Amino acid sequence: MTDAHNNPNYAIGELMVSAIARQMGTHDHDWAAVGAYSQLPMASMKLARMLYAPNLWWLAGGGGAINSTSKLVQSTSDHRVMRGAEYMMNMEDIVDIEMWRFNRGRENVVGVVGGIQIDRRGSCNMVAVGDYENPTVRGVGTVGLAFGVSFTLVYFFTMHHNKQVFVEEVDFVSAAGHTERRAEHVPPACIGAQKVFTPLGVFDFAPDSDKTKTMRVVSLHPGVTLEEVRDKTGFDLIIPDHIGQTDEPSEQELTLIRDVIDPDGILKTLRISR
Amino acid sequence: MTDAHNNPNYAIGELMVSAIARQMGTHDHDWAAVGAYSQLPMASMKLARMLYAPNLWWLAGGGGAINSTSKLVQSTSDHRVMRGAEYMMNMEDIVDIEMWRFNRGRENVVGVVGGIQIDRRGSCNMVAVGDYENPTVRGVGTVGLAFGVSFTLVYFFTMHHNKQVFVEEVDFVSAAGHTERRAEHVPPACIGAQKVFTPLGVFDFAPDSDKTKTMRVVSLHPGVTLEEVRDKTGFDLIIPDHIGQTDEPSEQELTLIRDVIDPDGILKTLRISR
Amino acid sequence: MDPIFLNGKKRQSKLGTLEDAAAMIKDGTQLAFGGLHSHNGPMALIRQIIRQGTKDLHLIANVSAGMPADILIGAECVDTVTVCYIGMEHLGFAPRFRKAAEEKKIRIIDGDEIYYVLGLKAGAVGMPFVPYPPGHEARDNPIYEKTYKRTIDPYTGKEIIVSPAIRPDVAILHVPRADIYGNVVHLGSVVADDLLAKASTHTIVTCDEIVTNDSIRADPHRTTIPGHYIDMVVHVPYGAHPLSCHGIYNHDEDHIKSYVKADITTYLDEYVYGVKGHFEYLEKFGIEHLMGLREQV
Amino acid sequence: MDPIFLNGKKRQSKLGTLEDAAAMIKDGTQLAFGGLHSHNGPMALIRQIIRQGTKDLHLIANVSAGMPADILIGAECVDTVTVCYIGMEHLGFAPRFRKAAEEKKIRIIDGDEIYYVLGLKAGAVGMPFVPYPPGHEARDNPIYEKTYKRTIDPYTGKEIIVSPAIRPDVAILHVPRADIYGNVVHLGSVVADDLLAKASTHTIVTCDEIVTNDSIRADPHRTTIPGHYIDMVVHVPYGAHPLSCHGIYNHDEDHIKSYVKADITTYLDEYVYGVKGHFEYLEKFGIEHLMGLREQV
Repeated sequence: MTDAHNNPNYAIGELMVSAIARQMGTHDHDWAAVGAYSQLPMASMKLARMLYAPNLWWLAGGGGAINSTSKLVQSTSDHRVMRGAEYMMNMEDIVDIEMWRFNRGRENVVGVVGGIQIDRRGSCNMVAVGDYENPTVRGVGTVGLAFGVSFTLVYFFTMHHNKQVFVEEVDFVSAAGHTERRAEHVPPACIGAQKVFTPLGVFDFAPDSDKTKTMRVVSLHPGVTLEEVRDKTGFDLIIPDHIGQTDEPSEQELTLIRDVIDPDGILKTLRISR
Repeated sequence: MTDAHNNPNYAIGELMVSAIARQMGTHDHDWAAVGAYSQLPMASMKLARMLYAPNLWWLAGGGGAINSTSKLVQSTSDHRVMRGAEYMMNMEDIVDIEMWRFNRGRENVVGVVGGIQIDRRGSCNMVAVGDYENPTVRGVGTVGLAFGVSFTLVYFFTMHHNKQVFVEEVDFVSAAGHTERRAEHVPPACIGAQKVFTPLGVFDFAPDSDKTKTMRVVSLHPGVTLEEVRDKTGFDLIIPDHIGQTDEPSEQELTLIRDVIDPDGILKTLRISR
Repeated sequence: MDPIFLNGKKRQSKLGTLEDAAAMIKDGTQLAFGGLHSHNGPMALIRQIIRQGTKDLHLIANVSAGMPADILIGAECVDTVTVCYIGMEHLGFAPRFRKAAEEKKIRIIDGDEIYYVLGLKAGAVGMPFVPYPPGHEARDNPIYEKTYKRTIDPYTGKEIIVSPAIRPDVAILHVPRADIYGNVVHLGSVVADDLLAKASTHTIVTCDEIVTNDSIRADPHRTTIPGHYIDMVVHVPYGAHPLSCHGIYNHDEDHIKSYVKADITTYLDEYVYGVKGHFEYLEKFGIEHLMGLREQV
Repeated sequence: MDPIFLNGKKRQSKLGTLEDAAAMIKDGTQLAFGGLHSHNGPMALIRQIIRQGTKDLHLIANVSAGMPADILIGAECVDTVTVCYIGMEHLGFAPRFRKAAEEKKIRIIDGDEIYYVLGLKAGAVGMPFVPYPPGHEARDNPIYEKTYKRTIDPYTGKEIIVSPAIRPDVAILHVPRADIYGNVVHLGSVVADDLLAKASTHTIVTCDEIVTNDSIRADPHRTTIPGHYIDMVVHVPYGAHPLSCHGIYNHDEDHIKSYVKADITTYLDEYVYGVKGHFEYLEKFGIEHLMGLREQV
């Protein structure tokens, strides 16, 4: 078994891009949004449109470019991202989608976003670690994460997998996971957190009561053990009978990533850690 | 005394354009909106910018052109109006101004609009003559006249001056004049109906109580008598001690109107009647 | 410039026919249409909607509606109409709307530009209603029209007027240009076409010209509606006639005048029921006449 | 193409200097700024605001604010900040914001993109507040942040969340192009710059390039903000540096990295207080470096 983190054939970021792109293959004809600091999902969207979901519509964050075909740059709001885009959204356009697409019932609206703190229920915190009035870490703010109660599905990706990121319960709910509060208030057409892509594996959410769900292991990346995942996660994951191994990126995927999507090699510079 | 309606030197429409343009001279640096079916005020705006108010910003109706420099056409929403414009508003842009500019306190926001029925207090009706549920005439609808409670000032122009247009009290208040209801509800920064330009003369509104105003004669067009105005108005006008004669259009104004603003002679085809 | 599509997958065209589009509009549909006055109305599609015998529409007339609303009402397709303005601009009243209203054959919701535009904005963004600033109590729409309500502004404690969010079932637009994926380029006024696409569950565009996706990507700032809002694109040259298509041809003022004066049954027999499709309709006018409308002197 | 102005009257230019512009921002002003992340921030004007010693600002940070918010907080100009996001994107936390927040030296209003964008929309159009659809009860912003309120949706009878209209005293924007009358052309992202101009009592634009009014009139569809919203235009080449000006130059990532790591007092002494004006600031970087930022490979 190869260790994705030390594999001579591909970088861990390339494996994650492949995994997210294949997931996007289930969203042909859907609409997906990527936030800032999102080189991994940006590359995934480009790869998905080439191979798995040619009818996917996607937004590169606050910069507003729809269906960008530019090469990868650091920032989703860099003006180079607008090259070859089909439309430039302003913030009103973005919030129009952020707020109520769950009511339209035509296509799924999907977010692929990072999180500073993610808990067992898939709630996400961007505001404060510790007491809200006296935080030990003041976070950046809730940004666009309100879409957690309006988008059809939310996928998380993280650049690190440790107990600082994956906590029992977030201190501030920027995006609502599969909590009782969600069950009480959020329209069911808005399904919420669907999967989490980390440097160690892929996870989803399974019911642990009538109204709530807990994060569950789906597959581990090559070379990763279940023990390591448990050690680095701040809560008890649901462990299913069968745990797969995340598929490695194909030659075709790697060629497209390196030659077309990311010729400057930005993915290889990302500080992704276990 | 010449009769403007039979004056060999200019058409009555040209006189009205001149009068409205000179009025706009008091609105340099202000913002003015013109509705549909508005050839007279469109020509006036163009003339005003050349002669009296070079810093006036104006909107040609729902078509959205700001500061158009095209020649006069029939419709404010004709695409030919966008030639030489500085910006193209969509309806959201227009309603943004329509609804609350009275709160900004920077410049006056002015509407120059027609009316199917206008009453002594300057209320205007575009919806229904007679009982609302069983109208004798169903009008076109309130359109943008809600700005009567948000714009700083409203100027009316009419193509006819008769008792069908000028009534004691409108049957439906599309735009609120100087009524007790206005005094009770509308912020004072929104002053409301300011003047009325008709084929017979120019009128303003003078207080007739603590809270209300009534239409008052300012000037009569050349050849028009006070008796004729009274006969053709469905309520008692306030008659001041001094009534002026509306200034005739100057040679410079007529040259600009005929050679630059309206080379196709649309103003001369308007069916303006006393 | 669109990426290479591999694995045998292809991006799918949204092209359809006028018949396909009209079939999306069922009896009872809440139907909105774009443009304003004699400009940019989806007239060819409206004629097809009449031709297929659609009934009981709740028509959400555009901000200044003329012939599109009048002909649908005249053809007895309409049960309810949300009105800002229905008239013929400098050509006077819209005769079939006026008649149907005075004879109480249609139900009227008396809105205005705020009711319509901010209602659509609320519909687009998911706000449940539109709260009004003080002042609108002084006019009659919020008094007579029963879909306005009242609630409390919790920042002042005062009662305020509100109007409902508007979420049409289907919006139909005629635009100058679109690509086969639904990306739209207006050459003249956008009016509320962009907002209609956002607020409506389904949106159909008919267009005068189909352009390449490359031309869209060459200047994304000129795209006025992104294709993800568009369900179907129908290529219909002169699809707005006798209205204008901004940037391509002027409105046919003489024909609109003759429509206003015509007996509506005779008019529909000749121009709607009496022709099999859009090009047969255009043949009634001839190429010289239609090309003449492009003169923008 | 602008009409001939006769009678000796002339259309007045709105051009001013950075000093004129900064003087419009008094102590205690509710100040909003445009752009997002490391893009299109009015940095030269912000440096002048710091240089003039402005205090007690209520900063309404843009939808994803980085250095513009961080440096104003670091220079102790800010009393209160409305936050969607303040951070340095892939470069981590915004250190002076984080420190001031953790030490409780600033008051924070914890909004998000909806609170900010629809708050500005309400401010622009005069709606007294923003009504929310169901669902937002499940997250914490409307619980912890006390400027959210509740009211009744009269169409359902149910209690809903609302947030306030936002009406900044002054908005400051850096844009690629403007004419002397304030008409703005963005070459890249508009973000919420257009909305800020509508919602704010006063708006100042700094721009990299002054263009002729003729070029504005040649293509009015490309105008992104009409000049009637703009109080003053300041011509400031590289006025966004070290941020990007979309369509003209990239952000100066190395300098922004060094800003994040720097001692803030030393940084301000060198780049703000230690230079007399904007061109002296630019001289610190040199022409070769600045021209290099224009490379858009």
